[in-house]
Amino acid sequence: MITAAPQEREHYLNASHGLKSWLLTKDHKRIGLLYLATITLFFFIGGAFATLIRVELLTPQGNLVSSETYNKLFTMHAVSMIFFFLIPSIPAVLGNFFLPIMIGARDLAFPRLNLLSWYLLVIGGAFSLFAMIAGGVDTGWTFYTPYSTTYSNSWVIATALGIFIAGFSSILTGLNFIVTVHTMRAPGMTWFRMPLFVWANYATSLIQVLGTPVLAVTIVLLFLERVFHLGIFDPARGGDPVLFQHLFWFYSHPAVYIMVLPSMGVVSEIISTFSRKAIFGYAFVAFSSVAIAVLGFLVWGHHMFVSGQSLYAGMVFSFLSYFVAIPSAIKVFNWTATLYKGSISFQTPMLYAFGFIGLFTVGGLTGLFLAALGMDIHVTDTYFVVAHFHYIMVGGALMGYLGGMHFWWPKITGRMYPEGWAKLSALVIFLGFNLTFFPQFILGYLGMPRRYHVYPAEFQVLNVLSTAGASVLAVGYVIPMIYFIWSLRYGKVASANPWGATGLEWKTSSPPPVHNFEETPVVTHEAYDYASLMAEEVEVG
Amino acid sequence: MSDPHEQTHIDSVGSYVKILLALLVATGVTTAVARLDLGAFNTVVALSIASVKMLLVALFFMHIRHSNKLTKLVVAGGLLWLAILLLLTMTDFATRGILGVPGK
Amino acid sequence: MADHAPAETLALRVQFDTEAQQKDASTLGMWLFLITEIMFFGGMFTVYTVYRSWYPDVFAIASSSLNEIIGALNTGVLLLSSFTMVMAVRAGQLGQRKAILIFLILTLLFGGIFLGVKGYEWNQKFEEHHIPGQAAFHLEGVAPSDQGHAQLFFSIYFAMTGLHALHMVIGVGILLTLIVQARKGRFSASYYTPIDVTGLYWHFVDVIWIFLFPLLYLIDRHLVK
Amino acid sequence: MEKFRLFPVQASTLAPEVDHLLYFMLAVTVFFTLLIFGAIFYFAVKYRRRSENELPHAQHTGYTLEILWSVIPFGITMVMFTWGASIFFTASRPPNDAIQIYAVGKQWMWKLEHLEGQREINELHIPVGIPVRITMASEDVIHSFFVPAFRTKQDVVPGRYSTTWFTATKPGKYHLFCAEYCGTNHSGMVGWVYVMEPKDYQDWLSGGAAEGSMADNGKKLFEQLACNNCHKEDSSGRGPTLVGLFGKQVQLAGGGSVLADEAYFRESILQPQAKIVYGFEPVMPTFQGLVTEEQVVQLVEYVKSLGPKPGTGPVDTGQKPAAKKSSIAGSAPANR
Repeated sequence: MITAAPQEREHYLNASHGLKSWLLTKDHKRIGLLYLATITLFFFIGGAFATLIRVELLTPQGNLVSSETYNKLFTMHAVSMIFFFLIPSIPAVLGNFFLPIMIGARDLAFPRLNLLSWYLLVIGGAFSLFAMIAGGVDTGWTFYTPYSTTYSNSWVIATALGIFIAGFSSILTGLNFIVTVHTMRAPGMTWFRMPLFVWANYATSLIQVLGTPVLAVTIVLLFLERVFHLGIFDPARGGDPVLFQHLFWFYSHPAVYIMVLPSMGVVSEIISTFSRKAIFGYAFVAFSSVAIAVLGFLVWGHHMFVSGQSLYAGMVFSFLSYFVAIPSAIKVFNWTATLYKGSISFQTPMLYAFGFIGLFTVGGLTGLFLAALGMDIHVTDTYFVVAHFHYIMVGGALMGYLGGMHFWWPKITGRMYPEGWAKLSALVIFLGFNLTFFPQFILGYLGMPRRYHVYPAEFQVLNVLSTAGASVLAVGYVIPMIYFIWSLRYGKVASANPWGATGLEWKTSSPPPVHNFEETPVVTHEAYDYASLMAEEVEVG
Repeated sequence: MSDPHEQTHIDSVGSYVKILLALLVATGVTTAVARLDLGAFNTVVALSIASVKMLLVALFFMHIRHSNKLTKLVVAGGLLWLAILLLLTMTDFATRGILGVPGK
Repeated sequence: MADHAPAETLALRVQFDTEAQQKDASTLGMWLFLITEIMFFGGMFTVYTVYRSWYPDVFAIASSSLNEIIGALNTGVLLLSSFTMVMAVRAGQLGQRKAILIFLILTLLFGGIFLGVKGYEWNQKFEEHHIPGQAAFHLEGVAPSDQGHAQLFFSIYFAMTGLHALHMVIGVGILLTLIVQARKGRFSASYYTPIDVTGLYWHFVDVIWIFLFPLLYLIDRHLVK
Repeated sequence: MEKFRLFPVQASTLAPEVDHLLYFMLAVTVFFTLLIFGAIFYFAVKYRRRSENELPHAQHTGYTLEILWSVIPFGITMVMFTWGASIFFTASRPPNDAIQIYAVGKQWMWKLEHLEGQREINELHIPVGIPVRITMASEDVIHSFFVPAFRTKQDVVPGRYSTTWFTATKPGKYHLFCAEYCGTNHSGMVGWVYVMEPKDYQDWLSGGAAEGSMADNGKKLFEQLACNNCHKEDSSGRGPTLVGLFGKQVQLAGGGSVLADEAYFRESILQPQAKIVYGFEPVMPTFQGLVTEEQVVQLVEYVKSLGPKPGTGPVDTGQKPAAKKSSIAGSAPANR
């Protein structure tokens, strides 16, 4: 554009101004930022609940809050973190922002639908927040019947409705991504030239589209039973509470992969960029994402080994569960192999990627314990499970999210974050995380049940360790919050490609223009082709 | 990507009327057959007729027979996932109590 | 928005390069949405399968308390509405604006009749005290201790037909908007995607009913004289 | 406070088995964690970027490596599956000579009852070295019977019986937890399992103030509720005789048969029409809401005490009582 003023280039952030230009935007990048604001809010709400939980567990007597309050705390911690932070986190923020750019599109296929999904998340969040403020909900995020339908006196319906609505947000995001990937790729962007982040988000979207509706109908049935006494899971009428668990876990097990698959995509981008080398076995890593998405639907019964499902079903689900280990192992080994003979630099995103691989390895391997029937009898519903899924969801998903935020922050805002502080906080988070959750593996094997407000005194030492770790972790999360905001104004101005990365998002300016590219890019190279990238740079200067 | 020229297959009114008649007849047949005692085959017949009706609606009214491979794949995938939900849930319910111990 | 963006039309939104690309995207989007609907109803089909396999005798008696003739006729009405819907799509393909309007209105009409009949049937259930969760619930021919199982049948009946009807109501709402747009002459042979994808939705809701009818009204009713 | 420990006490025959599997899985976990951490660390240092313009050679030859690191982990996981499944199988099948104890979970306590009639709340006394089988019911929501020292856990689902069993190997006092979240005082639904020498256990049994054995109490209930009006000792009653019924296959009206176990007895008391014995009318009223789960287990125990006495009763000895009429509308086969 010749008309662009020389001092300030027009980009998506300054193209229009005012609240309305944000609340009615159809630009996927701005919607991504709206999501960022929303989920950050819920992250800190969920974090506040976590803090109270950990402080309460410092002493075994349960003398800070009442049992009723404690039960609400862990329920609302999970609801905020799972449905309003982790599930939307990477897809709705980073995916929204970068998926169209990475395939060379001007926007998602359905920009209005995209805005609608953000509004749905906000409305769903408002319902859940209302429930929290009005008095909270105490069913556990699993909403097991008949407790949730008949016995709980808390705000079950408002919370469930919030999750139901947020579920549609998730479905629409997934649908939008799938259609976009199928129909909007730039010329030359073949399936096997797509960045692995796009593959991972595509696989995630499949889960969102295929799984979330089952959660939705489960919530509807819960609603009908609680409000209209339809009694579909009511044992007094010959109904089966275990059937509720089947329907619930049909979604909620794959939901774990909604959280962690996009993180794996982020890690693939980071590992490749900072070792300046194509991901080892690109096709394997791409297909392993889809394989995880598919196999993830066949294993839900491993949450129910002692629930009263049949022994035969237990065997089937245990057997199938081990198949998920294969694509997960492939990813971890292939990332590691990518480092071999690479050119490795240690910027913050890479530190998060290393953290992810390490913690996901521990989380994944302890998952094998839980999939083993005889072992699961002992450790299910104990702190072993709590530790395991935090290693996957916080150690894995959240590490990937933070890594991605650092990786793409220059592109999103046009500013660099302060590298020194960022490295420090990455280290603090890694150490704090392990100190918080590693003791919980031991607690769990010793037999401390989860969701216990009052616990036997012999478990106190490990709980104190865990709480100490949590306070370190909390500091680790606050530091990035501060320096990210600081960098918006004072950060160094970022170049178009500060990391020397290959994706299309680095070929456009930072921050990108409204329609992402000045002209539609034509893709001529495979993904992660550093040789031709460097050749181009030499040509340019 | 599909080519815009091969996109619109316009079926004749006659073909739609035929499909409608077939659907109405099938509805009548399935209602009548429900009165006969065919043992376990009542369920089989009822569901088979329903499946045929579904196919007619999907292939003709929803134009799947003119659709691209991707659409067909999407539909097949949806049905496959429904089957996963039903079959794996039934592995539990069909095998309750196989050990002869209450609750196993 | 950016001033250099090309002028946007309904048939070609700014994010697309060609009209064909946009049509592909809309169609694929609708099909994916229908997949989510399959899974949504799938949850209820699962519930139905489990309980029917547990309590076949009670379910047979409960099934037979529904009037299958009304059910069959109503199925016919719905099939007719699918036919008029596909005719509206055909009129769209040919760009016959008047025919589009007429067939959309007919579809709306048949949809309305279906819902009316459904409402009548539900009302019958209320009069017969076949409402689960009510103290007065009683199903003739079922032992007192098995009334709970009969309640399960009617819970499933109301949940499934209720959610199906809700989808119909949403469909009726969409049809109304389409009719308003059709009156304004918004559609033509080059732009009728909204009619096309609404058609997909409408037929899908029809397909769900095609299964609900035998599952709820027909199976095993011969066992009960 | 007890001394700090990393592993829980082993106090049942199952505990060492689960722990051995744990050691194996720990070894695998430690090996792979070190392998990955080690490789990352080694590569990261060795191949650190030395100049801004260096360009590593990307190469990927064949799929040997991927196949290798798919197949080997899969092999290891199959060992885990088989091992875990075999323990699970043992843990699911109580031995026939096990002592029977009943448990009822309700918000928020465990009520336990021994055959001899001793009742306990949040305490369970059992003998060492003898298998104990616990049949469990819930009065309200889902609970879970969890004894970490025994490595056993079983959810107790309302509306049906659940079973767990163990053989304690070491006298002592062990935690009993409710492991499935059950409401406000979930963490207060805890108790102790006292494992005693068999002799001490016998003393304890005879020491308490039991008001008759479970079967005796069940018999009283049986008479109070007038069950004996129809279920007589011979086959003259309106209902089938219950003598010698336990453990038999019962022929059902409408075809098929069912094993007469605790779950069947419970169902027949609460939902008598669910399974009609071949040759009888569906005339029994339901006792749902009239009896608590605790009373049901007493009735069940009474019926069980009527013992298997082969050759009597309407059970599968081939002789059927004189046909009275088929029961469910037209679906039972004609009998003559």
